[in-house]
Order: sequence, then C-alpha cells, then structure tokens
Amino acid sequence: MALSSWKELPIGTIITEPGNAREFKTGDWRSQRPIWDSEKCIHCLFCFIYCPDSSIKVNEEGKMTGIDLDYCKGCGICAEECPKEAIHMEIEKR
Amino acid sequence: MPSLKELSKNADLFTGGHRACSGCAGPIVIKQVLSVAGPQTIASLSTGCMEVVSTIYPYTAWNIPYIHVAFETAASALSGVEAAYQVLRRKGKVKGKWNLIAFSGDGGTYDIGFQGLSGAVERGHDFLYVCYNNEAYMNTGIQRSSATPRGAHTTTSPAGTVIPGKKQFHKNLVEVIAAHGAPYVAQAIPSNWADFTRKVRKALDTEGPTVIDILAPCPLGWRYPSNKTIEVARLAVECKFWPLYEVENGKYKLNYRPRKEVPVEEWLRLQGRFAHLFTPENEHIIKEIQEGVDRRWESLLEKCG
Amino acid sequence: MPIRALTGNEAMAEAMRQINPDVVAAYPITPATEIVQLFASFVADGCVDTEFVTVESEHSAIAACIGASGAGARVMTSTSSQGLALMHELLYVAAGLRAPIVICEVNRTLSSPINIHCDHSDTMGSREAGWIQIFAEDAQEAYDLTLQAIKISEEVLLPIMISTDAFIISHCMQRVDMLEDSEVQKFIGPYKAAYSLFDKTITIGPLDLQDYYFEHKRQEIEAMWKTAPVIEKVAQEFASKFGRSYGLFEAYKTEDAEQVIVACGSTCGTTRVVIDNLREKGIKIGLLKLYAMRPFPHQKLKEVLSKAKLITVLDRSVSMSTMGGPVYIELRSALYDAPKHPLLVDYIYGLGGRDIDMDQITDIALKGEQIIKDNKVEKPVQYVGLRE
Amino acid sequence: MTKVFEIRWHGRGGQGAKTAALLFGNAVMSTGKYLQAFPEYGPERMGAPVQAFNRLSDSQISLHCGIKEPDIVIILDPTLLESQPVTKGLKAEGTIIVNTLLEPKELREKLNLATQKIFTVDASGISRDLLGRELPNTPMLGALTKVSDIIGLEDLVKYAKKKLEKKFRGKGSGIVEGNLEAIKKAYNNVRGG
Repeated sequence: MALSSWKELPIGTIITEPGNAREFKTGDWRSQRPIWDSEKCIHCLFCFIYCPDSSIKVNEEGKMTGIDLDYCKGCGICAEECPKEAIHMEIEKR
Repeated sequence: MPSLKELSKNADLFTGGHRACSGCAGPIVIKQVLSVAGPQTIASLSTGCMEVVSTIYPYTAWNIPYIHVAFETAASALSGVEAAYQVLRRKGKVKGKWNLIAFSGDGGTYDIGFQGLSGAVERGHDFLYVCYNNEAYMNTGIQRSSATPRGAHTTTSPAGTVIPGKKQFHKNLVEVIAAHGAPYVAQAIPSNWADFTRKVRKALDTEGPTVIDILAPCPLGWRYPSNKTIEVARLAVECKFWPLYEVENGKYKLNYRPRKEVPVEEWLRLQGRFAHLFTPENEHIIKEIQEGVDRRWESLLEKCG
Repeated sequence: MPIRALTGNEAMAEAMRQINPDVVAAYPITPATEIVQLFASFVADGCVDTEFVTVESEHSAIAACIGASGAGARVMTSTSSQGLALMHELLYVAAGLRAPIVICEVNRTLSSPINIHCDHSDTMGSREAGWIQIFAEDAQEAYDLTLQAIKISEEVLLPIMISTDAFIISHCMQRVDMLEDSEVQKFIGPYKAAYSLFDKTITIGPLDLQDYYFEHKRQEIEAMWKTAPVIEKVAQEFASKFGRSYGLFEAYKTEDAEQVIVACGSTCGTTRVVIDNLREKGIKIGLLKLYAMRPFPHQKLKEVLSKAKLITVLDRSVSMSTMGGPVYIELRSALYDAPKHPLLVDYIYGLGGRDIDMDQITDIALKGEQIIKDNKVEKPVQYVGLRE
Repeated sequence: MTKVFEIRWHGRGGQGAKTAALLFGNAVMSTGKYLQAFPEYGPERMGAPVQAFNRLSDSQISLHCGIKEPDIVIILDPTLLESQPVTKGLKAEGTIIVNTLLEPKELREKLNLATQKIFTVDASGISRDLLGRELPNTPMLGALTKVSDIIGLEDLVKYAKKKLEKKFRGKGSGIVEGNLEAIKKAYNNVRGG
C-alpha cells in the first residue's frame, strides 16, 4: 500500500477496508511447512478450529481443501492435533 | 452444539495476515468466538496482544466493526457502545440484533481494567466479555499479572536465587464476577472448542453481562514449542489447574471431569516458565501448587453440588 | 423565551436537557455533581430520550462516551478537577478518534493539597489534549456556549469542553434567558455521525506506527486550525437568531485602550466593572475576555492587542515552566511577531478559590498605568492576593 | 435600586439561609430585575455557621467576587451574634435584621453599632406559632421585604406561594398557607430603624 499524504487519509485513524490484513502475508515468517495428505484426511476440521492463522482452507461443503501458505506461520498445531497424522511438518527450504 | 462444518462458515470474520506469534492461542480464541457470534457483532478490544497484532494501520484483521480505546477500557468503552445501541435502536436508527463482545487479556481484565469490568457488570450492560487469559502481560514482554500462577517465572517475578518466581496464587476471576451476580460466567479452554463455543452461544443468548475466562497458552511467555499450544491447554484442564465450569444465575455446574488423576507437575513440566521448580530446593513449591489446585478443585466440587 | 433563575450547573444541565443527547455517561464530582444529578432526574422523569450510563469513574465515563460516539451517538458528559485529570489519558484518545464529545466542565483546582474551589489548573492541564476549550463567564454564557459547543464540535469533529468557574458560577444563581426546546433543536440540528460502528464495518482505534501516526496527528492539528472560524461562524448564527454575541473573545473598550486586561472566566465580569469605574476617571483601559483557550486565537489577538501599550494578564493557574501562567505565556508567544510589541505583565491570582475583588483588580490596573509611564516592566510575573 | 444591592445571610447549616437567599433572589427576578444568589461553600455540615449571599439590581450584574461590604445583613439564628463576626463589613448606612426577642435598642449596644439601621423580629416565635416548627427563614423574608424596599410584599408573597406550592405539592395547602402567613406576620411585626 502506497503511503498517503495526511490530506488523503480518512479521519480519526479509521480503517475502512475490513479484513484487509489479508494483504499482509505472514507466510514468510515460516521455518516449517505443513504438508497435508488428502488421502489420510477425514475432514474432522480440528486443524481448522485450532489454527491461529486462518490458514486451513475449508470449502462450502465443510471439507478441508488445503493450507493457505500465504498466512501459515508454521506453528505446527495442525500437525500436532491431527488425529490421523494427515499433516506433518517439513523444514522450509527457501 | 454447532458442528465444525457450521462454524467454518464464519471463518473469515477474523482474517489471516494478523501478526500474532506463531502458535498463539489468542487468534484461536477470537476465531472460535466469532464462528459462533457471526457477522452481526461488534468487538471492543483493550490494548494488548490481540489489539496490537490485529490492527496495525492501515491493516485490520477484523471483518466486523471493531473499536479499541485504551488498555483498561474494553468493558467501559463497550458500555458506551451498548448504551448507543439501546438508544439508537429505540429511535429506529439501528436495526437488527447485534452481539457486543469485549476481548481483553488478563492484564486488561484482572488488573488495570478490573474496575471498568466490575462497573460494567454491575450496571448490567448486555454484552459478552471474553478474557483471553495468557497469565501475564505478554504484550509488554511477559510481566506478572494477578492471573499469573504461583511459581511462574515472568520478567517481574523472575526465578531468582532468593525468590523462585511468583509468590502468590492467581486471582479467581470467575468467582469474583459471579459474586457480582452476573447472569452467566464461565471458565473455558480453546482445546475444548465444543465446550467453549457452547458457552459463547449461551452467553450471547443470555440477557445482561456475561463473562468467559478462557486460558490462552502463550508459547513465548510459557516457554513451550509453538505446536504444543492445544496440548498445554488440554493438560491444564486434565490436571484440574483450569477446571471447565460455568455459573448460571449463581448456580455452579462442572462441565468436564477429568477421567484420570493427572498431577499438576505434568502440566508444569511442559513449560519453561516453571523449569526452576524442578530442583531439590524448589520442589516444595510444586507441592504447594498441587495443594492449591486440590483445594480449589474441592471447593468447586462443593459449589457444584 | 423562558427566563429562569439558574445556577451555572443548572444552566448547563438545562442545556443538556434541551440538546437531548443520545448518550450521557458521567460520574459526579464536586462542584459539577449537580449537573449529573439534574440530568439523572431528567432521565428519571422521561424529559429526555438519553441512555444515561452511571459509570463507576470518570475514566470509564469518557471511555463510554468514546465508545458511544464510535457507535454513532451524540454524546455529552460533565466533570471537574480530579475527574478531568482521571480522564486525561482518554481525552487524547477522544481527540485522536475525532469524536465530537461535549464536556460540561467546572473549573476546580487539582490536588495536592486537596481543595474543591475554583482555579483553572484542571482545564489548563488538559490544554494539549486536542480538545476545543471555551471558558464561560457566567451561567448565561455557560448555557449559550453549551448549545454552541454541539455545533462547533460536530462540524470540526473535535471534542469540546465548556467550562465555568467552581462555585463562583457553578453555584451562583442568576437570571438566564433560555431558548425554547424547539429552538434549541432547530439550532443544533439532527446528528449525523461522521462514522459509526453500526453503519459500516470499520476498525476504530488501530495501532498507528511511525509510518502513519504523524499524518493522523497532522490531520488533528488541521482540524484545530479550522476550528477558530467555525467558533466565529456558530457565534454569528447564534447572535443573529438569539441576540447574544460570542466568538473567540470579547474585546471590551479595547479600541482606544492603552492598557488591556486579559482574563478568562468569571473574573472578567468583575474586571468589567473595574474598567467602567476607571474609564469614568479618564483612564484608557479595556478588557479582553478570552472565550477560546483552544484553539488559542493568536492571529486575531495579535491584531487587537498589539495596539495597546500594556497587556495585563490575569492567570488563574500557573505553568511550572516558571515563566508565568498559561494565558500569559501563550499571549507573549502570539505577540512575538506582531508589528508592535506591547509591554506584558502577568498576575497569578485566585489559586484554590481565593477571591479576587474589585480593589485588587483596580490596584493591578493602576500599577499598569505606572508601568506605561515608566515604559518598563520590573517584575513580569507577580502574585495577587498572596501573603508574602 | 439602580446600583447593585448586596445582602449577606447568616444561619446554621439546615436553617435555610441558602434557600431563603435563592427564594428572595428569584422573587426579585420575577419583578423584572436581576439577581445573584450564592452560598458560601466549605466542608461544613448541619449546624455549622453558614452564609449565603444576594446581589440584586435593575440591570445585569457582572460582579463575580465575594460580597465583603453588604448593604444588609440578616441573622437567622441569634446565637450567631456571639460566635460570628456578623457585622463585619456592614456598610455605615447599612441595615441589620436579626431573628431575636431583643429590642433593637438592646441590640445596638450589644453589637456596638452606631450608624446602621437595626431591625428585630421574633421569626422563631412566628414560625413555631404558624408552622409548628422552628423555621425562621421564611418569616425573615417578610422582615427583609418590609425593611429593604427591594420588592413589594404582594410580589414576594405571590412568588413565594408559587414556589412553596411546587415544593410542598401533595402535602396539603396548610403548610403553604402557614409559610405565607409567617412572611406577612414578620412583615408586620419587624421593629426598629
């Protein structure tokens, strides 16, 4: 986002674009990456409800469809909490 | 109880791109609350971790209306929002039903914001107050609060050679708020999302002030690996350090009874903040903590009848 | 128009009743307590539609006001002294969030030592918080200015405090010419919030770091710059409708004055009588009553005051800079780049409610005449009514 | 009354000095004049000596300093004569009105006043007779009206009636009538000069 002059900003420090933090990608904080095995996944969505970074993609049918690496910080909670070991962590290779 | 599939529909009310630490329980708490509350919700935050990481100008992770005033004002500012809601609804300027929810850490709840919370609860505003309790002032670098447990090392209750960590047991917020006569008060844990989301639903359906104190493990301050957040939370309940219960109109109810005896030592051992207790000269503190936990558990059982 | 005998507090409470704000969150404090009490009775008797939040402290009062303002409500409160000091942290928040909140303030000194009486330490102590600050001389002005405050604040989107002097005005009953309720409503107009939590999905009060804070503060400064003409515009509208004149200041017999006494609040009334007496004796003296302390009307003051030979300032508070009182310091600064520099002298008076009478003001004025003759100020900052 | 006329009331906390000052000021305003009415403020409670003040004028009053040289001093409680400097600052041509059984002449000696006018009235006795309670403040309004020439008795009674009827709404007309009678009786019985 380009830095604006004080004359252009909305008054009162108000942010008028809800949820625009999505533009800020936290994926590059990651040192480990979750790898999802769709074969093992039973779509219990525990990974979804325990993910701090809104990085578990769930479709309208309530099925887990993957991991949003734009935001995933690699905490590893999903892998730890998966009852079927359908997610494991790998060291991030950059 | 809603299913996780249903809860996933509100997944975007608190977005990714916030800057909480890896493995932080705070965003998990917010997500679980909002998944139940839905989009017709206004959030009032106190200054603290969740406020700082979620609204760094010009970005906001909030997809619902949000207000932050100061450290000690989550409840008092929300009192004003609620007053405006009442009057503007009467005047037909605001339509529909809105949930009003405060989010504050233990600093903003147990300590600096305690008076504001007490006043707001006494006045009977219709809102839910959620304390994401990480048991210290994490936002400023892990200083002790009145929610910090006995024996824990923090930067202002350091494990020194003479004083081994925090001397006092933590304050019991649920008891204090229950004593106000609030219609619904509960203690919860993010690892038990089913219990927590049910409590949030119940609180939102209750007229008047409701308070949920939810333990929110902090990998940085509690010193455990970031993938263990949910496990550390779960064990806090299993060892009875953090019982899941609710007080509805003065009536106590235990929501979960651990199946086997887990000594508190097992929970302490997972966390670096208690590492100094595992030496011969400090072992007695672990014993004292266990006694404290047992005492509180027995007292709770009595109240639950 | 109804004529009533009202104390300063009653006049402000009546103004609040007629404004009929959406939300009032307030905590009682001597000597402003009556404002809150009276308003509570208006609520209890159904005279207003207001949601009245009986908070447990002034800090929560202003926090609730900010919350309610953010939620789109027209908001007012009242406080004094320690109460305003307790609000201090959040005064800045209200201004930064551009919340048009009105405080009916009663000027009382600050502890320690604890004292409930008048001086301007509390209000002056908040002068850099980003609030518009207007001093009223008496109950009539307190009433009129509270009505104008709503319009000023809502137009520039800065919070505002209107103040009266503790007990001297707050508890002094006098004749007040009120407006009809309907005239007040017509004058202030319906409220339309600049932003509201219930209108749009907005985030209010985010963390604002090195890359934006300065720009937002600059916006706030700009709003204060734009406030002076708005104060004048609203005053003109008020005068044309209701016949009583206000503005940034009142210049009384200053046109040909060699000495101008500058003061704010109730002392201006007593000074006016002194000036009338001295004028009868042929002394060319005038009074400049400062309504607006924030914004400080430096540009206009420069025009009006630089013609005089001596400016005598009466300050009812001190600055710990050791340079005198706040009005004197700011005036001196304002006159620095004036085409002509009058002499300046400051009298600190009335701290902790000590009375100042006509004799003392007369004495100050006559000393001023001597200063003009000598063309020299020996002691620029002095104390009046103090046992040496 | 072209100049500003200043009155100082002395009483004890709870005797209604402030109420009387407010009522008198209001009554004067109801005749188209200007008023100020203000109490002295301190931490005093019930029973402590208190003062209240009036400024009255035909035109707008802008003085906001304390009253140091009153035109009239009114004493609601005779016991204050000994304990309080009640004559302090009273103008040489001023007037003092005291609720007492003493004669004006006796009082002149007691207070050591030379030039001032002195009036007395048994306001306590009047209020006991007519109200069954010792409430000297309303009768003293009558005495003040007679002595000061600021307001006519009719105007005062008219205003006091309106005010008292509002205050004692629902408590029967007896108490209002009693108060009005007390005002009139004190008006007629005040002595001195």
